[in-house]
Amino acid sequence: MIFAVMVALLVTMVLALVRAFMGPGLYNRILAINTFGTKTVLFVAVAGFLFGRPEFLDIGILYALVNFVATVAVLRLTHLQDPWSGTEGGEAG
Amino acid sequence: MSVIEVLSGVLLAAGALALVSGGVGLLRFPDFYTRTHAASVTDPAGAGLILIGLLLRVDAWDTAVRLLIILLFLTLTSPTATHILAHAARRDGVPMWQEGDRRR
Amino acid sequence: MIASHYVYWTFFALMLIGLYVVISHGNLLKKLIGLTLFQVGVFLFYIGLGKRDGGSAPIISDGVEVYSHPLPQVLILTAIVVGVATLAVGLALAVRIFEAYGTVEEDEVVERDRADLATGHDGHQAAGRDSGGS
Amino acid sequence: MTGQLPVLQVAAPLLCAPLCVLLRSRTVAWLLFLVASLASLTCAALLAVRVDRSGTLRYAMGDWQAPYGIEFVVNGFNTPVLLLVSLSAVVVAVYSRRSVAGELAPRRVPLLYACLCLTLAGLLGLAITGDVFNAFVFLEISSLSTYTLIAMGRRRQALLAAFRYLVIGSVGAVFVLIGIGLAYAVTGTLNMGDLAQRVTGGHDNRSLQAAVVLVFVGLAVKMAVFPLHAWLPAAYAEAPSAVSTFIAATGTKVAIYVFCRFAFTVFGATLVFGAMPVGRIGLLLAALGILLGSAAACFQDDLRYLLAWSSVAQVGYIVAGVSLATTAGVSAAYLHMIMHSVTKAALFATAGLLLLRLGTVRLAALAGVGRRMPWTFAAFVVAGLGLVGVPPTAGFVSKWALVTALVEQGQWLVLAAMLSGSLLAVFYVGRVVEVAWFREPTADAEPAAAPASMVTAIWFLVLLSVSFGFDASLPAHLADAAASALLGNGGG
Amino acid sequence: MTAFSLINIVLLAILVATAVTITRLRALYEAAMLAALFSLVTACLFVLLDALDVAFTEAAVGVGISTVLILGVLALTRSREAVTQRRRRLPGVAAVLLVGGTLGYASLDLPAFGAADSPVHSHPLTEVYLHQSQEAVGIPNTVTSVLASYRGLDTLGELVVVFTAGLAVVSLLGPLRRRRPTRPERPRPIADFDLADYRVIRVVSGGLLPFVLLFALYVLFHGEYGPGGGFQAGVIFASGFVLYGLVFGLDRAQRVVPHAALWSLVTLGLLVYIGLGMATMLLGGSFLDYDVLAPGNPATGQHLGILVVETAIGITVASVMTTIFFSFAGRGVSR
Repeated sequence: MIFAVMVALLVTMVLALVRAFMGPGLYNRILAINTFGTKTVLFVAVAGFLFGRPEFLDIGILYALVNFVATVAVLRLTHLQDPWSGTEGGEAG
Repeated sequence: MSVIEVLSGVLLAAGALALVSGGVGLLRFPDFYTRTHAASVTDPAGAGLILIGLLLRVDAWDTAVRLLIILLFLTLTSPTATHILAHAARRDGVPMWQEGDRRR
Repeated sequence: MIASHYVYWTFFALMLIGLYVVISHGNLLKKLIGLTLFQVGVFLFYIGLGKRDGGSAPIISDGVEVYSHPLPQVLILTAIVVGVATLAVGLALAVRIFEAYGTVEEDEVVERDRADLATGHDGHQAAGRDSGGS
Repeated sequence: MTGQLPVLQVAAPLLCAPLCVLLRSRTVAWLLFLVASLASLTCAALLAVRVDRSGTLRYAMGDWQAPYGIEFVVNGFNTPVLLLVSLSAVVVAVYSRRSVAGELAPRRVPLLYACLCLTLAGLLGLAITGDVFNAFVFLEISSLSTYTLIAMGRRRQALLAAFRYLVIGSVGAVFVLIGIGLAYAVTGTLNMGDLAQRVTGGHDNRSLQAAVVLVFVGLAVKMAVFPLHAWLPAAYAEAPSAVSTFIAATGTKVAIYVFCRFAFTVFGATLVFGAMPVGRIGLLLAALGILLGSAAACFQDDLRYLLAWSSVAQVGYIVAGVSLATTAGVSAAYLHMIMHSVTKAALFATAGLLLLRLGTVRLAALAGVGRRMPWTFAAFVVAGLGLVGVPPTAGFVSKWALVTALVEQGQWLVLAAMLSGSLLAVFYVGRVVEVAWFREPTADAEPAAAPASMVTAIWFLVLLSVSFGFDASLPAHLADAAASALLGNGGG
Repeated sequence: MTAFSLINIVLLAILVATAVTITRLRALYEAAMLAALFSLVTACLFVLLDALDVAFTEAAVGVGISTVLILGVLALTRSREAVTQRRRRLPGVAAVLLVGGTLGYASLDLPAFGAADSPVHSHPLTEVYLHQSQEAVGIPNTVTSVLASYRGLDTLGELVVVFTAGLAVVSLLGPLRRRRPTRPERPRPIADFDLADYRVIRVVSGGLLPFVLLFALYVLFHGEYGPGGGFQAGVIFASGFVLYGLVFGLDRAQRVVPHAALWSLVTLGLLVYIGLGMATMLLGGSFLDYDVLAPGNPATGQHLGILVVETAIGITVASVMTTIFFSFAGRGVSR
């Protein structure tokens, strides 16, 4: 059962990855990457159970944290309009 | 097979389903806002189901606590992130899909 | 051969992708991103060396018999730190280069220096920019 | 406490670096750097004496015996390097007091001294360690602080020079890391002595051969061997004067030592120079480097770039000696390493003094300088003669040793390259002398006064170089001991 | 095919695909974000390869710190890459072919992946680090005991590298300067979009922050029993401050931790580490020999030494990372 969950996770990761590659634009990518981050948190949790050592879930907590920090940072730091091209940071990228 | 195990299996299966459907939604929905919807609904739901499913299989209390913390963390941060994301996208003028538009 | 070495080959491929970016791309920030990829490939290679089939994290616990090797992990912990330190210094330099030249493309920077040389300008940094020190 | 000398050698400058930052006073920071370098010099001298008397010294960090822990090894092969690095640091400490004050904003001065301490600690650690991964860590400490020091140069070109050096240097370091990883994969150990034992007999192991290639390519970047020298000229020429004096005297030299250490005592000469053509490739690259570096030096119109390109050529001389893999060759290489280090430090220091007094060192602006500041320029001429290799100077002694070693092996082509390199050196040094002594002064503004401390440091180096020219017994003894330690028992 | 190799192959494929996409993207914001994703996947792979401590660090550093720094620099500079010129490609291709050839050649004699009889696993080091360390050092996480005790000098070197980076960034970018009252307020880079205006994120981040700091402390002191340790704790601590700075603005973050105090902390950690080495020397041992800290009871001494070392690392890393972040962010404000 746990292995099936792992497969589902990997499939979802790949789907999110395709969205992250395709874009279009910044926001679709941020969304995909944020989703991907949640999946990695679950990945760590599920992998712990799958390989029989579930006691090291601290990593999952950390992933959840840095994922949030990274999303906040992306939003805070990319909202700046590019002084040269004027199109960056919007849908045009 | 005990009741707990069955319950855990059901929760895990439901969670896995939620995840995959969220992933498909993320890929197939036509514009940014609908994709946000797909992600924001299935992310915490799938994560919650899976984590609770795992929780039922744990016998050590400290592992259980960690699972709960992860769950708490995700339920707090995931919607927040989606919220500010959508907010920022709207301010930035990311276009919204209308019936008949090409997918973007 | 394939079954036992595909992991290493993938790590090598990652290194090469990073190396290509470092050498061929002219954008200073892209170069740094490439350097990171290059380093990550090496990190994975080391960790791969320490992995044992059916092994488990080298945190000793009752009932676990087979452990992966802790030494490569220790080395890579150090190397990751070195990597991020290099990245931080490189980024700081890129910011200063941007402030001094108005671009982070290597070719444009070189171009501007050449123009300076033609006009006899010495390239002294304006006093206001020189804002280091603690 | 004498048993602790090997670690004090590195710990002293390491301890002074944070103190420089913490105390924030320019004078205190300078004093700390001076104290750190004097302490290192004392340690190095005591270690050299002890090694000379009783052979190899080993120091196990944390009392974990090698190969389980990290060990420091002091032997004939690294005492010359330790002495060279710490002596250069002392001279630079004397030189830097006024030099730095003239070039940097006051608030950055303590940071510069902290970085100098770190560079010193990194180079000493690199020279003394007996563990391959620890060598990588020290390599990165010295490199990272060097990048920072170069970026402190007063022109904006310094930034790009530092950035390029950072990228190339990091790629080189990662190569070294991959090589170490491959060697680790086939031996399972990181201790140099243990590694040496485990690689014997494994000469046709392809992973090991690749490890040799990658480690040496990575080190070649740090040594600035042709064709991986591209970072060097701008890095040396754009750094603050005190910094370029220090790194010109030590940076590439320590990398060359590490190369020797890996080649002779880790991988072993039979693998590196027997089974693999490293020696032949080294000679070829050395010859090309000598010719190209010298030729490029002839076309520079900035004194510091000229000197930096000449450094590329001089690295070729040393590499040629090492690539012979004979006792005579390695000994000559060590000797040239010492002599060139002293000579080039004197030259860069003089260029720094000229820069301070004139505000520029473009050749055109140096017209008539020899007549206006005879003492400063006399130092340049004497050191320049050493660079060319004119008989009563240090450069002659070491070049003669190199020539003998080459003739012994019948390497006539490399010999030809070396002689033409020296002829080109006559030309580029002569060009500077011609401009400075035989042209009419153009600027009429009076040059700034020469600070006594800087002049002292320069003349100390110049006189040291001349005295080595008359009596080279001390450096020759050190070099011979190094060569026999490297080629003799393995020692690592 | 085992579960392990299936997961392994999928993750490797994701990594390669991401790396290729990063090289092709000319929009650097996007490239930086994909680099963060790359880092996350790498960290997952580290988990799979049993390197939990490394996964911890890679996630904290690669996603938490590197991404924030790269994005910060992108916000200051230009975000789009020029087209790579054709003449630049050749050296890259040549280098890739040469290095790739060497690596491929090397792989022919590499021991099989995961083999139990490879030189790495059969060397006596394995026995010493995995089993004898249980008596000599006495902590379950062997990575921590090797890191802090057997190879304590490497770790000191690593801390020095971090310190050097802090020094370099401050010397290049300077600390955040106080705004001069005479100068009119310049527009800040995020002029009309202050995340602090968003109540939700403010509340969530504010509520999260104490937990983040608590978590950092837990990671610091739990490093002997599970993944974690001084470096990881330091980075988590720093990312807490980064989050605070991002959400509530730099000025408030600077008021919480003034620059002078940060610098003192930076040097404090390093001095404690070197001082500990000196102390063990004065007590008659060699450098970083923790046995002498508790005469007659080496395991206690080792515990004590490792705890001091980890704390020192945590202090320096946290303060250096925070300083670096403030330096980059401050550049944006003062420009």
